[in-house]
Amino acid sequence: MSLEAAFADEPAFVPYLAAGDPSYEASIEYVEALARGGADAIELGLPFSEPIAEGTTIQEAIVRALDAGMTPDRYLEFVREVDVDVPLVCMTYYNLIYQYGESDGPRSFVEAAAEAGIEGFVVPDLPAEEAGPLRAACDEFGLDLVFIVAPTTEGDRLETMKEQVSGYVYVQARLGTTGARDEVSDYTERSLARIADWDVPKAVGFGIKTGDHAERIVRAGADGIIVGSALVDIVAEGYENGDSTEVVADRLEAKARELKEGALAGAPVEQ
Amino acid sequence: MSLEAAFADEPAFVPYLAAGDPSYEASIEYVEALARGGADAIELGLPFSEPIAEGTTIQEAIVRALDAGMTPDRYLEFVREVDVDVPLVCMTYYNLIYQYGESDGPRSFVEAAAEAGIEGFVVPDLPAEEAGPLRAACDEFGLDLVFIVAPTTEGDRLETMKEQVSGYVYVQARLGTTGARDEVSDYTERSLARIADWDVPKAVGFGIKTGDHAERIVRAGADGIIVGSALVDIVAEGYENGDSTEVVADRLEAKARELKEGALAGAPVEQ
Amino acid sequence: MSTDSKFGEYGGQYVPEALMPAIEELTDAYERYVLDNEDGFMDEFRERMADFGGRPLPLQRADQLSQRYDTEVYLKREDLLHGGAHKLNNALGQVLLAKYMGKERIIAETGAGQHGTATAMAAAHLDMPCEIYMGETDIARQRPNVFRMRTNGAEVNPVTTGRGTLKEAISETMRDWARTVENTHYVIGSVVGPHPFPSMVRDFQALISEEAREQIQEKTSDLPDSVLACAGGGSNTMGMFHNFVEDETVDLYAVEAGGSSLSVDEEEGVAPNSASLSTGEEGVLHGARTKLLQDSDGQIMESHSVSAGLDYAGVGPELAHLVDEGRVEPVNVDDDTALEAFHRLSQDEGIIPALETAHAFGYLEEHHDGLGETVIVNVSGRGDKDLETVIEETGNRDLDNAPDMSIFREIGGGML
Amino acid sequence: MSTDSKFGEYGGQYVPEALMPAIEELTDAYERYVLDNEDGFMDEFRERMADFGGRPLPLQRADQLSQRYDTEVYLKREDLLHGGAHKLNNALGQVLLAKYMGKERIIAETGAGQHGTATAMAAAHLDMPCEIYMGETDIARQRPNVFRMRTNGAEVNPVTTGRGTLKEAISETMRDWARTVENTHYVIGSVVGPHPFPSMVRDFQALISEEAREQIQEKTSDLPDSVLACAGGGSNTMGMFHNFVEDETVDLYAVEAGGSSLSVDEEEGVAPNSASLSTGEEGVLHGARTKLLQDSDGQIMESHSVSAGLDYAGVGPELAHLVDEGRVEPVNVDDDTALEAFHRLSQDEGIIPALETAHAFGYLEEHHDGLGETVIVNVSGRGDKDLETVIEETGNRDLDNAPDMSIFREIGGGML
Ligand SMILES: Cc1ncc(COP(=O)(O)O)c(C=O)c1O
Ligand SMILES: Cc1ncc(COP(=O)(O)O)c(C=O)c1O
Repeated sequence: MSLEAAFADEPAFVPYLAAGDPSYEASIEYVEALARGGADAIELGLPFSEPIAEGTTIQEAIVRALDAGMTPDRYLEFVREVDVDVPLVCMTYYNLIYQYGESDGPRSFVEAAAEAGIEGFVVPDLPAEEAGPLRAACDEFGLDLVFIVAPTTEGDRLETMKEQVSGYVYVQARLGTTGARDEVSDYTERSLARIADWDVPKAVGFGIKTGDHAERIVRAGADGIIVGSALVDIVAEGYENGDSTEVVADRLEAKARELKEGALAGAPVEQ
Repeated sequence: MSLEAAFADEPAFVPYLAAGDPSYEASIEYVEALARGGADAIELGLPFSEPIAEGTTIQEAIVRALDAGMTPDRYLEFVREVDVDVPLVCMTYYNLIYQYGESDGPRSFVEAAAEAGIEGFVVPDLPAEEAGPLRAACDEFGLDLVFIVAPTTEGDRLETMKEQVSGYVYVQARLGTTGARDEVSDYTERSLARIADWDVPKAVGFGIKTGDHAERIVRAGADGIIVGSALVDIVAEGYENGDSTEVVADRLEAKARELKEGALAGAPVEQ
Repeated sequence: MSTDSKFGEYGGQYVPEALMPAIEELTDAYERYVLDNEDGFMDEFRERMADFGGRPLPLQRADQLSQRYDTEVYLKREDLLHGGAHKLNNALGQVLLAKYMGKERIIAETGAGQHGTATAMAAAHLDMPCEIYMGETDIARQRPNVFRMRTNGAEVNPVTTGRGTLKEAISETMRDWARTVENTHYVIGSVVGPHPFPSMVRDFQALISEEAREQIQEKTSDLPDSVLACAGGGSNTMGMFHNFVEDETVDLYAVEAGGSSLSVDEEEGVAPNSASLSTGEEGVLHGARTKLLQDSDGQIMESHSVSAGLDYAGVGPELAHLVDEGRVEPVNVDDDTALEAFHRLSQDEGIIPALETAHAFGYLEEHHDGLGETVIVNVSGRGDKDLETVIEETGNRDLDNAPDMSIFREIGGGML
Repeated sequence: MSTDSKFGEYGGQYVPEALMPAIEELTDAYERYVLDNEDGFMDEFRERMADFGGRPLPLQRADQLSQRYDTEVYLKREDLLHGGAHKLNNALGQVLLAKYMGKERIIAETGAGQHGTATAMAAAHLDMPCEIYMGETDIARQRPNVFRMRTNGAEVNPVTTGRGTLKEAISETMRDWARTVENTHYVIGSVVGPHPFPSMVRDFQALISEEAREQIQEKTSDLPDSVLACAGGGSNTMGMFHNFVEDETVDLYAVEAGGSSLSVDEEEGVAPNSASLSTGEEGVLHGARTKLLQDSDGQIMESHSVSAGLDYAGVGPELAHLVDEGRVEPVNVDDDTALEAFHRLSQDEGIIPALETAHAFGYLEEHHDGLGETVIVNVSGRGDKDLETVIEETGNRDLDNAPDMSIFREIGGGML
């Protein structure tokens, strides 16, 4: 299924987890639980040692995954092994993509990712202006390249992104890095208005924590919601309390269901 | 007895102790023991808080005396009380002499010292050039003013001292501050030669420790010897070991005898 | 983004989208105020660097070293700058720029604490609220600098994520900035990060070589044969090199921290050195493409050096480019050589250098024969901050010229 | 001895006979080299103070303080001198003079360690063996400065007699000098001691006011109304005042340490202050007649101040004379006021002053109304050395403007 298709019928729920957090095996279970809970696509983080765009929650997930031995090659193995039938988006930082394989440049990794079953990329430290080589590799191997639109993105920069984006656009609902917040920002509507004419689905992320948030975001016009920290919190808590993988997986599935249902509840009533 | 008379018949032995070290009472005993041991005059230190001209040994004696409550007034009491029939020379620093009494200047203290029985002064931080007021006060009350001639004192400065000195001249046998040394310096003879024409007795000090030293110094031409640190060492040792005042007094007396006999042995054979 | 943001293939603006507007606003401000001296910005900057910072700083002939090496050795005395290192050139420039931009708040990261103290001083001087992010581990290791920052009225925010060192502090500062770009300026500490930082920091630091180039001509009627500077991020380095880059007869040496060894432990992701120019590979870190210490996957390695200020896995993109062009020679000396050089400069010249700086003098000791007749070494900072480290590290080694500190062990007090 | 050795009734040469030849030799050298610039001595001194020391140093307008007091406040930035205080002006001058005199060895006393570090730096710079006497108690209290001296290659001789503080260290240094006058020069640390020291140290320190007088006229086209400097021994004070003494419209304020109280404990021989100009009486100490803290017998009192560098029972004889003449106003502020001023300057101006220096700013805070329109304050030194003391002393008090350091208590490390 293509990325865009994941948004086709109804508001999409796109969860994020860091692959390998807190261990390779548990993480496989967690990702599968999200799919069971109703994920329409999954952003699967490939941990980088300097995650400058992440909030504390996801940063710590990345440290756990790295400490447990996650590497780009293990990640690809993970992608091949995980048993879900929704598209997987690789979320990582540019240096890992750039360094992979024998020759510098993104092509090797994109090829390997495509082979493993990745459908697209989100690269938070790669602005559209620097994205040429990655866009080309994605085109070559039929992958999507998602960009993040911030509340502050304007003018020429919006244009550059619009030209390059595919799959969906990641709309950052508020200023700051990732991290669950209790309030859904006013920025959402305004942000969506600025990209109303883009012909890709609009997924809104940053700070969505509950089904209620999800509902309000969708009601504000989003085609889907992206949720990271609220899920990573569950993984972290389970890890700290020594809960079993099954218990944590169940919690994730339940949270996923809540969020998906929230998104559905926000969907415009068919007229 | 005048100071000069102390040197008249034979080589004089002039010991030094800090008054009040380590206590008022013990110190009285010690000074008397020195007299019994053959002292011809005694330099009695009035402790000052900043004894810049002293070596470590005498500096520490001064600290002990100050800690035990010695003051200029107590010192004068000490002088009145101590039972010796040799002249006492007050050795102290200028600030104490200067500050004493109601009005600034040395006159008050010289008057009080004369009344108490002091015969003269040695003031190591008062060069002859600054000594005018003290010299005048000493003249007024009939006291002597001793100056120290260093191995490095030369030319005009020697002349200035020669004009002002009375009682005896304190010949510093080597460079440095006070302190007992094992070797008797070669400077002695040269120093004595430089002041051969002075009409006061020449007492040599600094570093004399044994009867043998004393003998050699007198043989080199001295009219007397001044011994401080070697005696203060005995007081310090007794203090540290907790020896009784009597025991320490006996040791001082014995040491005094050794030094006096050494001095006598060095005397030119009557021809 | 204009092509000016790149140095060959290096540089660029690899930052989260949320920061791009801030970066663009800053680029605009950089071009107007710094490059075009709008509103007399650069005049005010220079004036404050004179009155508050103490510039110009001397170029001093090092009498003892000149004799030792039979070479004319000149010292550019950045150790005399207010705060004790070249760091203030940059910190004051950026805080002043923030003021011109109408920002109301300053944030910065710090590792060893030198950049944090310089920023805190500049912010106090210009009456700007200031928060410094610093890893918890670094706070424990660099307490005097923490106290200096607090004393200057800055908040010091302990960063408890990860290993609690510089990397985490940078991430945390970027995170703050991403939340607060509208009223806040992030004062980055070296010629690193996304454009315009590398160019802008270089321009502020270029006062060093602007002065030095004039001074050496006054003193010797000639240009030097070689110029040496230590390189961590590379800000004192670019500051010292900038005005000599066009002088092709002048050899430029960037002296990195060779640490305990140039080899790396891929397994642990640890490089026992910080020699990114000498041994690193191209990659993207903290907003820029540059030379990095990374493993074969592209994960950033932990770097190591006896000198905290050189202990960084990246380096300024312009330096990386100048090295590729053959204009700058990347060299390095190990911890022992740096410590020996620290003691040598202290004893022979009466200047206690920062441990960072000592690396440049270590290279001078080992290679003075090949440096020509006249050499300038940048004394990037003073070593008061390093005394504790030096005593400890000297105690663990068998150095020829280390002073004996053992008697002070017996006399009470905390530092040994 | 010429009448030049006196300032009114103050000054003179009250030293043991063994030192008189050294004092005479020094007087001769002072007259020839310093006063008459024989062999270009003063030219070399000025050149080294520029290249090695970093002179001239700025006269900076203090923007925040000027606003606070509605007064033009200018700072003479001696804190930027190499070593971190005005002390190097004197130390370098004397070590250089020793070299001209053919001496082969330098000795000095130090209390807080500032003069010792300056002397050690100057001696290393001029390649002279150097020994510093320092009381055992002071060694334990001032370890960073001890390490700086050792790092510069100086021997540090612990003095174990008495209470192991400055007084004993001075005595011990004089004792060394009396033994070694022929090849050794004693670098005294302030405008104290026998002639020619007070005049000579003043002349070396007078670079401060030589520059400041020109600078203030450049900046304001006028002379200042008031000049403030802290006073311990009085060397930064005389250095700051000297070139203004003839300018009768300029008021000169010597700010002493009021400590915890101006009253004294005669019984214990302790003055809880160091205000010898304000409260002391005439007497003779360490070779000169001057104003002293002494009991009614003439025994010297232990002085006290939160600032180690002001903690001295005497003061330079020339200052004592200028006070008697009415030319210099002796004032003082207490420990609390000085600590508050320390924090104020750090937070408002981004300059962490020495605690000694902070006293001058304490007076400015309390009396700015009476100081006229333009005031110069001498920033005699930087406060890095004082951080530990300040944290401790601030912790014991309830000051309005002290930064909260408590969170760092929880994060490991030794300094709290
Ligand atoms: C004195 C000194 N020199 C050099 C450096 C290294 O930084 P850069 O390479 O940016 O000059 C530092 C960093 O803290 C420093 O404090
Ligand atoms: C910074 C500073 N200021 C002032 C003083 C006081 O000395 P003086 O009165 O001689 O200037 C000292 C002494 O250590 C000092 O370090």
